[in-house]
Amino acid sequence: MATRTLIIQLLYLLSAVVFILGLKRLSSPATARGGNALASLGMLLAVCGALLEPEILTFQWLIVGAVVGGLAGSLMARMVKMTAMPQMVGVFNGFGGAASGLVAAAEYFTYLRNVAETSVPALDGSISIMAGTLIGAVTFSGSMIAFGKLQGLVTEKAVTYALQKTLNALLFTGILAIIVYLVVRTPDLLSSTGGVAQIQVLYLALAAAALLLGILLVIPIGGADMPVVISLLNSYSGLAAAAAGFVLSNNVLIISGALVGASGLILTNIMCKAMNRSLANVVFGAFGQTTGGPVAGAKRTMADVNDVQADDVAMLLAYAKQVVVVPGYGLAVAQAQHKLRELADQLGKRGVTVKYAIHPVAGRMPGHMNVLLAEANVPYPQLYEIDDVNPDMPNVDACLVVGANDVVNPAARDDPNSDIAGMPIVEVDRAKHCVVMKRSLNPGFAGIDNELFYLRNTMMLFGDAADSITKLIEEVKQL
Amino acid sequence: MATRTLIIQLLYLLSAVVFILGLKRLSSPATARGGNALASLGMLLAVCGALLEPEILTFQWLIVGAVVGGLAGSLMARMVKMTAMPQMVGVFNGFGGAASGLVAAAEYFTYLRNVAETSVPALDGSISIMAGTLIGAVTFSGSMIAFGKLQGLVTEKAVTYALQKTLNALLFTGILAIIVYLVVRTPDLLSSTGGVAQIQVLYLALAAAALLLGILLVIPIGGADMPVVISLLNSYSGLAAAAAGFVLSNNVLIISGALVGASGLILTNIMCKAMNRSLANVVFGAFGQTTGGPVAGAKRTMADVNDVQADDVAMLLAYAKQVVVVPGYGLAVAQAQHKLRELADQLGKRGVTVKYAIHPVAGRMPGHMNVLLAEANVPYPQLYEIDDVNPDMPNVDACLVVGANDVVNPAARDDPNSDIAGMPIVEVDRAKHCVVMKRSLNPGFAGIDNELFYLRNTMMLFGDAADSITKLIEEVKQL
Amino acid sequence: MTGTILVSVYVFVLAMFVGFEVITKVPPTLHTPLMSGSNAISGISIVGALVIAGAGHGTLFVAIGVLAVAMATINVVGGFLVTDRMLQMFRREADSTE
Amino acid sequence: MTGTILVSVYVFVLAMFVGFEVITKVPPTLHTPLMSGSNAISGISIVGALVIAGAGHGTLFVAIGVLAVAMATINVVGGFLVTDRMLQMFRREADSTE
Ligand SMILES: NC(=O)c1ccc[n+]([C@@H]2O[C@H](COP(=O)([O-])OP(=O)(O)OC[C@H]3O[C@@H](n4cnc5c(N)ncnc54)[C@H](OP(=O)(O)O)[C@@H]3O)[C@@H](O)[C@H]2O)c1
Ligand SMILES: NC(=O)c1ccc[n+]([C@@H]2O[C@H](COP(=O)([O-])OP(=O)(O)OC[C@H]3O[C@@H](n4cnc5c(N)ncnc54)[C@H](OP(=O)(O)O)[C@@H]3O)[C@@H](O)[C@H]2O)c1
Repeated sequence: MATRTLIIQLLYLLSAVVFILGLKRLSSPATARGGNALASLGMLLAVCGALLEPEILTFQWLIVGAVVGGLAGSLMARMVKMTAMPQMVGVFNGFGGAASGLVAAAEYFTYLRNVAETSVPALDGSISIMAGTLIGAVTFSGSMIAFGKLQGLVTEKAVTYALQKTLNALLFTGILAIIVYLVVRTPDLLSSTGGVAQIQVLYLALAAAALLLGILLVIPIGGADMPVVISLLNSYSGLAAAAAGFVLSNNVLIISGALVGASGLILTNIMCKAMNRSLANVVFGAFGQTTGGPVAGAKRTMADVNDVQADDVAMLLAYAKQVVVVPGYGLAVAQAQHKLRELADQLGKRGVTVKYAIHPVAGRMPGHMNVLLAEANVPYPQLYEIDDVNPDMPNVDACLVVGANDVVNPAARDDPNSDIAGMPIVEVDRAKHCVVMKRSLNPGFAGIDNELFYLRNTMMLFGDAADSITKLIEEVKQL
Repeated sequence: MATRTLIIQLLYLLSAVVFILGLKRLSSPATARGGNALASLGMLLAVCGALLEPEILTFQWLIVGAVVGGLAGSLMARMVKMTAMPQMVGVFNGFGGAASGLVAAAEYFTYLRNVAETSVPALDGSISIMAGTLIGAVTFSGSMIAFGKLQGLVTEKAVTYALQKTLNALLFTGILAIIVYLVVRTPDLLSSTGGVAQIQVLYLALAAAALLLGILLVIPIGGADMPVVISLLNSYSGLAAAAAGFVLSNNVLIISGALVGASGLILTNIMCKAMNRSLANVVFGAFGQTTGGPVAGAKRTMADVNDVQADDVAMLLAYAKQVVVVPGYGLAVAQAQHKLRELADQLGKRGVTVKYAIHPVAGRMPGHMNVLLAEANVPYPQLYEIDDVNPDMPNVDACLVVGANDVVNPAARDDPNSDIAGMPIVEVDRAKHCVVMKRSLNPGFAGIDNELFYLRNTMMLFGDAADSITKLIEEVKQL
Repeated sequence: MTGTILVSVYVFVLAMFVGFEVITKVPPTLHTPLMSGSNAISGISIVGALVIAGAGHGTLFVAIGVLAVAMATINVVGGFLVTDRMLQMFRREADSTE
Repeated sequence: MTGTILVSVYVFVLAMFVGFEVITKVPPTLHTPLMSGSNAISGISIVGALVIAGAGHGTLFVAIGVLAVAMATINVVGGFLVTDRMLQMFRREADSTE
């Protein structure tokens, strides 16, 4: 084997190893950044390997593509706000899937083109191509819809219509039919006149159908479930890459694809667990198609809530022994993490023990709150998981709910008919006092009303979290 | 590809997967047994795959081999006493290595034989063969010596002589020389007359040299380090299997070989850490070549020890609040684990809290004591690691050292010049009282004297652990 | 062909195991970075894309190739940068506690 | 040939990773069973041995093969049985605490 091929192969092997080592380092915050750097190094190695491939004759075009992509990518990465992280991942995701799909397509056309020289590919060869096309296309269109939903370009509601599942099922069967037909009949078709044309048409039909399927699969899923969908699509994009690897029988593609596939599946799983929903239920449940959702009792109004001002809250907090802060998506929207930390510091100075209770699905991505608070340099030891805080809630003097809603909704615990029934929550209602900061009584992502706001020991501090917290800091300083 | 080959390949793939799943289940005592069963299922699958291989023409011979081996293996497994576990593993190990080596050899001879038809193998092909031969042979002879040492057939002492390392180095270089020569020159030799004969001679020389190397490498290692050596050889036997896999380019061999290689390396590492020695020091340190070892101060005699009877000890234990039992190799020798548990139960009945302190290298294999006590149905929660018991030693009324010696030797902590300096110990000398049960003042495996026996708050209860404990039980019952 | 496919299956299965083992060790704190980081890795298809774009099999293929390269690059570059941006915070955090 | 070797290297490396990840999770309590269990697995070379013993390439090879099969089988059968014997105790233990 030519030394060149050997070098290429070794570069690929090395890059695969580096990817794994990089992911291993992601398991501790201290080493995580290095791990990410390592992973990108792995990517660099793989690219070098690819550039050495003898098939490459002209570089100008791929340079064009790389430059364009590089610029676009870095711009997007710099621009994106932390709150928009899920969409961003969604977009990148879709592009990755598309790329894999295109690779498969190109391979197929190359094969059809120089079918004269090449021998008919073995069954499984073309199977991998079809698989790559299918997964790639679904990942792309699905991710784009997910992006649209999170960005508000497409309705966040779960769009449902009659026979929806039936339609999807039919579409899917159609796709399978085309694949089988193509895989089995290709050899004969090639030898028949106009066969190639027919094949191309069929293949394009396949691609189109796959794109449509992606759209139809994601459209009926409610906005609240998007993060799950995105992480599922993430694992798909990995599988798409792996499929491309099968097509090119290129191990580095297979390995990294599998790694991504695995990580996506695990994360999806974790999210579903945290929401106490099955993946099937997330994907087919058309959860959150109703905006309001069943409200316990008659519709409540502002009149029923105990609406307080910053000074009252400041008083309560300043003289509390133990305060538990429950951050939610609202904190991210208000970008109030730094202020929040400042408030906590103030309270700390006054001898108040401040704990942060981090709900696994608070925010819009797993670990979303951790990222936010880390950004504000909140020391680790102050972050607690639900199970660590819930038990001695009754001894907590005040819970400070900052832009969280669903994750503190007692309905999840009490109302078996609730959309989020069974989802573990931070039981702030069991604390001595509970202060909820949000701008209105509007529901959260799950789109259901929250009993908590109307409880006797709950105080509502309305307004943007950032403003409210600023006020609180002032007030506390006064005392 | 023939469906038959496909089936074989799938069987192999499946078996590899099953091996991994089996090992995963070994990570919890509850699932461990199932894991072992699963692993053996994996082996069965692999064997089925092998039996389907088209090369196999006659079954009678391999049946003979399998039956003989099966009987021998099951007999050995049933006979072996728990104390002899290390040597047993050593023997099995050696056989495994030998088998891999023989496979490589057979492949080489087959190749030489029908060299007429076959093309000259690529460089790396023969490299894998040589590697397989080398590792296999070293594993075999090394394991046998290790077995001999632990069984007392070969002196347990570290046999050292002038220029030892030089000799080994020379031998190793010689082996490498032969390998290189064979790999590079084979093609030409084959075309020259009598070349084949020459090759065979060289190859046999290689094998012989490798066997010798294995012996010379293990001979200079003291008995106390044998378990480490065995686990190292264990990982070698894995690598040997992997090498054979490279030769046959058979993935299941490669995978399972790699798994074993990894596990062996990890265990070796753990043991070395627990003894606070580097692997290099274990392999080349010729540790324990002296029987006595440096004795702190003048040689002490029976006169200096506080030699007590069972009744005194029974009294002490029965009225203690907290007792920490420190089992050691002696417990295994005396097979007193069941009696020990009975004693603990008796004390428990009297309201004494009994904890077992398990030193990582107590006994002769990692986890040796855990196995023993598990055999006696000692409940898990009663087993503690060193770091859990050492801190509040001063509050412990009585430490009961049952056949342990090195792992409770204060020299490891106090005497920087001691052979075992720096090895973590159970600090029984810091307890209010300490009872040591052994048959004499003889040193333990490390072969060094133990200050502990002469301390004021230490009582020596001489005699076989089983007998002493029986007495203790009687006495305690009396009270 | 089938031979290589079979081997590919081995590689895939093993890589899946590695993935599961490694990823399950990642704490919730790092799940978002993990998500975007692994997402960046899925841009590995750039390897295939580059070859196609460079092979110059004619306009159609170059077009497909360039498109693929561009998209994959966005995924890779964007993914790693975003992840780094997130982890930077953690990093600072880690230092400040060290 | 080199191609297959390269693939073998991939498989080997990945398997090594899997091994390290999986084994490091095994608690000290189970190290002895792990040692003898993995030892039994190393008897996998029985696969190669069987083929040689069955190929009937003449006495020499049959002899080598049979010897190899016998030794490998001892390793496998013995290893798994011993491990099971040890784990039986744990098992009983587990039950009694359940
Ligand atoms: N984390 C994940 O991985 C993940 C994945 C999938 C789904 N989800 C879903 O996302 C939701 C997360 O729950 P959550 O409690 O964190 O968030 P949430 O239930 O979506 O509630 C966020 C609340 O923040 C308030 N808010 C928005 N902007 C604000 C601002 N500038 N200042 C103050 N308040 C503001 C909103 O009320 P106002 O409009 O009245 O201000 C809203 O009710 C759950 O339903 C979860 O299932 C999360
Ligand atoms: N566990 C591992 O993985 C491992 C690996 C490598 C090395 N090692 C080494 O093995 C040693 C283990 O330390 P250890 O304290 O457990 O054992 P030890 O230091 O070898 O001492 C065992 C003691 O038990 C006594 N004994 C023997 N038979 C007895 C019987 N029937 N009744 C009562 N006592 C009996 C012996 O004294 P008498 O002869 O006076 O009775 C001996 O001093 C360490 O040196 C360690 O480094 C362990």
